Amino acid sequence: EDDLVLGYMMAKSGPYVSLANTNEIAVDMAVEEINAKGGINGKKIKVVKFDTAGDPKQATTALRSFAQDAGALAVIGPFSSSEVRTTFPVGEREGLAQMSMASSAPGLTKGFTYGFRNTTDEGKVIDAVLGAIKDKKLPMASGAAAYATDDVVSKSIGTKVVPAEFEKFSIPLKGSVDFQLGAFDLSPQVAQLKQISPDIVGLGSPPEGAVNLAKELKRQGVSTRVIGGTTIADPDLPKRMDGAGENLTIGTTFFADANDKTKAFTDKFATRTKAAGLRTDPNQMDASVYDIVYLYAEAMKRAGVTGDKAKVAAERTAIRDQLSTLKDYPAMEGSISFTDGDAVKPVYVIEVKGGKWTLLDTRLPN
Amino acid sequence: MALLDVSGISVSYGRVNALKDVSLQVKEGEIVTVLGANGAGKSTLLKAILGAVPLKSGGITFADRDVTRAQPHKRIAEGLVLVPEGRRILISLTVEENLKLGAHMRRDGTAIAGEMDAIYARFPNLAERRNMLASCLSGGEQQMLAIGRAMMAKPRLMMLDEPSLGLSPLFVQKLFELIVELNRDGLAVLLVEQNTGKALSVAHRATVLELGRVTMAGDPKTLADDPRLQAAYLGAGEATPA
Amino acid sequence: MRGSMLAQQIVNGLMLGAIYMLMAVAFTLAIGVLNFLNFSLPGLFMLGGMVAYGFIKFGWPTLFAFAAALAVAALVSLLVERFAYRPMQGGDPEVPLVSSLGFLVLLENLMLIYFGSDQQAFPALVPDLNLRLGGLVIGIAQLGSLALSVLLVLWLSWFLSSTSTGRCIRTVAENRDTAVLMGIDTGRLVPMLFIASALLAAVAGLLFAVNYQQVSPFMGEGVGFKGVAAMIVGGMGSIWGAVLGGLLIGLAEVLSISFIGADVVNITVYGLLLVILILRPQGLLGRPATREKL
Amino acid sequence: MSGYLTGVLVVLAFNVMAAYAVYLPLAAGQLNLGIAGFMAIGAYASAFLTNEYAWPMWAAIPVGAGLAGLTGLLIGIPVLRTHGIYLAMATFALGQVISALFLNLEVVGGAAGYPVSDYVGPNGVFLAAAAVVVLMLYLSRTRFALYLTAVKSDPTVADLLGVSVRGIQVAAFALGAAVAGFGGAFYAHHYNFVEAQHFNVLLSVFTVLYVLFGGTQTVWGPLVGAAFFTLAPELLRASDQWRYALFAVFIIVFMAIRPQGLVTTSLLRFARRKPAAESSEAA
Amino acid sequence: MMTAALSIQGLNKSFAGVRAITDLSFEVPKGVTTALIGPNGAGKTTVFNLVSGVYGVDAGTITANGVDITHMPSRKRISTGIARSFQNIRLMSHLTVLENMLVGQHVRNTSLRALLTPYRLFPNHRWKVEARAALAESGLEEWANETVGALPYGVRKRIDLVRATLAGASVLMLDEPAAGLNPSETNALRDHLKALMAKGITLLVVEHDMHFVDSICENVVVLNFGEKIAEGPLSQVRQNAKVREAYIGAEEV
Ligand SMILES: Nc1ncnc2c1ncn2[C@@H]1O[C@H](COP(=O)(O)OP(=O)(O)OP(=O)(O)O)[C@@H](O)[C@H]1O
Ligand SMILES: Nc1ncnc2c1ncn2[C@@H]1O[C@H](COP(=O)(O)OP(=O)(O)OP(=O)(O)O)[C@@H](O)[C@H]1O
Ligand SMILES: CC(C)C[C@H](N)C(=O)O
Ligand SMILES: [Mg+2]
Ligand SMILES: [Mg+2]
Repeated sequence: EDDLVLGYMMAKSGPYVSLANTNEIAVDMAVEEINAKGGINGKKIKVVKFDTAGDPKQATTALRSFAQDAGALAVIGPFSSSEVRTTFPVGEREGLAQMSMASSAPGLTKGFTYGFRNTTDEGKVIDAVLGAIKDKKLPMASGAAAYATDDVVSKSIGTKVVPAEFEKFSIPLKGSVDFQLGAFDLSPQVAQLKQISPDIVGLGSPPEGAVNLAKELKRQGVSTRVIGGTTIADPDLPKRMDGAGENLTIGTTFFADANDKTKAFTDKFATRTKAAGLRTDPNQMDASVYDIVYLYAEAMKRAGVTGDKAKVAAERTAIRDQLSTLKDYPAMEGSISFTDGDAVKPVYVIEVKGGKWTLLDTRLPN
Repeated sequence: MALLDVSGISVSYGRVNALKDVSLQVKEGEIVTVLGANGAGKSTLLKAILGAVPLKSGGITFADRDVTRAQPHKRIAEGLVLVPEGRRILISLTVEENLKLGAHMRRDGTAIAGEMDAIYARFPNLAERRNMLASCLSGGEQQMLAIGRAMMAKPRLMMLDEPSLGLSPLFVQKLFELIVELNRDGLAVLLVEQNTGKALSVAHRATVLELGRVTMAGDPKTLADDPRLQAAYLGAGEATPA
Repeated sequence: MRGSMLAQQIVNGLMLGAIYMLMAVAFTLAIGVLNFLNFSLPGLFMLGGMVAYGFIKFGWPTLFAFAAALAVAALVSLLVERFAYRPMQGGDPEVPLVSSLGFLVLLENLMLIYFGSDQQAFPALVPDLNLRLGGLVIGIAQLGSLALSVLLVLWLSWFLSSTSTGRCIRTVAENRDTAVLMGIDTGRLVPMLFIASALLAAVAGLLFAVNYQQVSPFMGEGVGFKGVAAMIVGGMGSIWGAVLGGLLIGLAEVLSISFIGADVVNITVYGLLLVILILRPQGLLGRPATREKL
Repeated sequence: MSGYLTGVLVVLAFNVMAAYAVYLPLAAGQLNLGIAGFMAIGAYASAFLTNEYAWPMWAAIPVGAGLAGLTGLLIGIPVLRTHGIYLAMATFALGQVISALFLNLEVVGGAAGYPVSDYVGPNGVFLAAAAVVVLMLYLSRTRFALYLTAVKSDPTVADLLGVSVRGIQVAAFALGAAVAGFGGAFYAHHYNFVEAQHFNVLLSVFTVLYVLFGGTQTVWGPLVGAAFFTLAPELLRASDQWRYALFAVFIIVFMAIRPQGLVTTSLLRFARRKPAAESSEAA
Repeated sequence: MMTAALSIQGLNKSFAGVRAITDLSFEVPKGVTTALIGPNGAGKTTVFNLVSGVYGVDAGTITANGVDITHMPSRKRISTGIARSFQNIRLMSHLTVLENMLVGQHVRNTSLRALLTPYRLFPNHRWKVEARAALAESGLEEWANETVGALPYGVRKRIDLVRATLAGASVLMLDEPAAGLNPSETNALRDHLKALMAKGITLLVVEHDMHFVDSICENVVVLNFGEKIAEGPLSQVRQNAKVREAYIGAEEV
């Protein structure tokens, strides 16, 4: 009789809508697939949804409501790093697991036993990108960093990850420029980059910054290879750069054309989103959130949860315990394991060629 | 036909009925004075004639035209002008700009400069301060400016709301001489005054307002002797709180 | 830093300043004349860019799309006048701010619903819109906006100080009730002003879209706030102050980015504003408030 | 109480504290558009003390509030020389500068934000908000509140009557800053995380928005405004992406009909006259 | 010798180069109701503004009740016992009439404790009782709880006066108190001022209504173009040719 309740924090309004508004379809897809195959331990999965608008305060409200009102066994989300920072402490106190689909700031899960992320640390992603460039023998004699200063993830990429990785690959870091998240005019930064003229620019920024930087580089006639992590893994990015940004190289945890599984997901996703009048190419968060449902399903199966309201606290903990030891689960994105709450999974290094994303290399963990 | 014909107008501010069924006429070339205690509704009457407060009922014609529903700027374009209570000069404009503002409806641009000089000649205080901000003027100087500004509009009917307020005795005399002179040149005047004696002495006709109602009207000479006029001032002619 | 780069940075700063300057003039019209801190202006700026983008995407010829964007902004501004400004007369001066901000939120959210929160690529009008002088790269659109802004400003300051309509506008600015008693048709004049400031903001938005080839529902906020800062730095109500302020803010921003880093932009730009306000509360070209006469 | 309701009420409590921080100077005619900066000071300072020096919360929170108030006092003295819109912009700039400083202050995490170890539960937050409301109710009954309005109404005459206009203004500003810091300190310890980006312009501006919406004529306005702004979007949850657009339309229409805000002196007087035709001056 | 209530010596003031007050000296002895008269723009209000500190003086000294207030901040001057009313009525329009009175009492009531006493909780707090009594004396009690915004001119004028008296000052400067009042109101005002005089309050009055001046003032100072042109009892000053020419005109006496 009891359903297995999962809470789901959506970011359907607020700053992340365009990245997050298709996530719900991916979640529904996964849940329907699992339920159609008989559910978990004979029980159906039921998802309770809450729109947080990307706001940390609303996210804690959501979590409280999942924990205290909905009797959720685990929680999908929250979306962004800021939300994670406020909901993970609440989840820890409530004894309720959460798994974020987009937050990629370094070290967010540290100190939390109920906090998980199905995302890859940007350090590992950039490492994979540079590895691929080296393997392909592309020019990498000198480098510079460019990053948004007022965003957690971007700034740590620009100030920590990129310098460390450049050093590891013995690329001299010849300078760095920064900009504000909302900056539209990157001409002063590009004027500086023009003087440095590096082979590689390590970029820490959301997609908007990447687009603006690419356009300004083109305007001022600077040619260099911009590299980045999952923060700019937007399937529409080449289109949005409108002719600029050739050679932009990034790492992502999802690439639609990677294998049959991903292609099948992409096709099914496209039919559903088309019907809803939304973007048809799944992005990395769509893929991640789809797999989160499967990861929870696996953990619930292994923990033998029943959805019995009387046992909810124990079952929540059991799910957490199963997740933290999960190894090599064959998910759609690839094989997923958890270390310290963060997912370890393949990174696809992709490059803009002729205004399209093309696969440069696939890097498996280790 | 009268130049201004106010027939049975009523005005209220929320629950306060400021004017009740007030009628009044001003003929071409006439000086009409409106007397009444504080709060009787005199200022309200003038504003209603100008169209700055909405009527609850009644009608107004000016220069043979029904202006009951016309906007203030339309009425002013027809030749109506008000020297408002408390002068209302524009303190962020210079003296000269205030005067020019008075003429903003007029199309006969060339005549304006000459008239401005005439006004400066009449009010030398203003001439000396023509490029100063009007905020610097003394109370009386501001009153002069307000009258000068109204003259710049070249009106057919000038309404003055307590123009002698704050003026020196000498200047009050000059003011009334000015009113008579302008009237002689054909200007009709509707004058609200606390200075009852002076007002009655220049007016052709007078109307007394009490608590928003016309209680007396007629020839100023007879009114001046009417014991009821005294009563209107010495009695409890005040509004009570709503 | 090499000289050529400094020159480039100064050019960059002036170009950025031109956008702020137009916004600052739009704000100055609203505040200096109507005493209304019109927070819908950043929204109208955004409309200028977004609506043009929408119509271009719809297949309209560019110029039609531009005209349509300006018309939409003007119409919306009339709504702002009707609902945010007119009913508030005589109340506390802060109140219209609320409703105008309401308009900003409304416009942003309507665009958000229609276009999504992403920044969209505004099509380039001509393949390469840049002058290249030696090592310097100068955007033609930016140069144009600088020139256009200066012309607009020249005309506006003449208009306000020397025409009868300008005087009437200043009368309304000082006291709307008195303006009515003076026979000024406020019902016509005030909406005209709203249209004028809306057009300035929307033109700024269009120029922004053309210059930076991007639009988004939130593009007005950053520029809008800097525009207000520029207006204040220059001196509120002073049109030349808005010009000076816009250019100063643009330069301060670009130079602090290139000499120190983007993380200090807000500190330098708003710090500059704060320091100026403390040292010279009326702004650089503003008139000091005189102690009122009793 | 359901978890959902708790979450919403906690947000309400923070909004109420912010609202009164804006209200105090506004009652004296000063628009403070930088309230978020003072909240940030309270939040970071108290978090720093509990995190790095292991201060107990009950000591760190008042110190955070005090520091915000002190900043308000020191900055208020020069900034309050400006008036009207200039003052609004000066406080706006101040808010921007403060939050930019924290964004770059690496000892408190810089852009990465600052996790806070100690936790204060919902009841603590409710208590804090209640304390602020009680303080405001008390103040509204004193001459201090009377002078706030007098200074707003006519500073020149208030000065000539012997009222220290600057003193009152600075006190209102600094007290408002302290209240903001107090709220901020609780914020840090309730959500266990502070980031400078949260204390942005929009927070300041929206707070002003709901204070004006509630009405500044009486001490109840900010409370009602904060409640409305917190609860209405929750009620509109069903309308999905339209919720903020609908909300904005509502604000515009409402303010057009009732520019004085929701709660006004005459409204209270009216309400009071009904039960007892008593003195109507207290409001 | 008794110190004067107000003493002005060698006062000078110009605005942007225009002289408004030139070498003005006069005294208001205690208990001697004095009028300051002169044509429009002569500088009467400016004298008030200089005494109350709205403007700083260019030269000269101002002494109130023996205290040199020339350079005292405007806020502090009222505590030397000198209060004023305003030519253009200045009431705090957001406050009720009673609250305006309470602000008027401030100078007698400046302690922190007074500031933070929740007087509103006590319907019969002594300051409120006093203010109500003062309003009642001028027949204003019915307006006590109205906001002053749209009250009739005559009422506002009286409120302004009562507020000035509540500061408990020994010298009151009144700027055109009878302007805009009708004859009956002017009579009431006269009675009110006489009552104040009986309490030992010294009045300095600017007024254009000569009958009114005649009925209460013992001494008259006449200004023209910022200079004193005559001083003495009104009956005497009236005969002065300069005064007649500049100010009174061929007035029917
Ligand atoms: N804007 C307003 N709102 C509410 N009541 C008003 C308003 N203006 C005037 N009143 C009221 O209307 C009545 C008439 O006022 P009005 O100003 O017309 O009187 P008046 O005869 O001009 O008086 P005074 O001699 O004092 O100038 C008064 O009771 C006044 O309080
Ligand atoms: N703040 C100021 N700036 C410039 N000039 C001023 C200022 N205040 C007063 N004046 C000038 O000083 C002169 C005296 O003004 P004041 O107001 O004292 O006159 P007054 O004697 O009170 O006249 P009235 O009887 O008309 O009120 C006037 O010419 C006025 O223009
Ligand atoms: C959607 C992204 C901007 C989210 C970001 N990666 C974060 O950690 O918050
Ligand atoms: Mg009147
Ligand atoms: Mg005077």
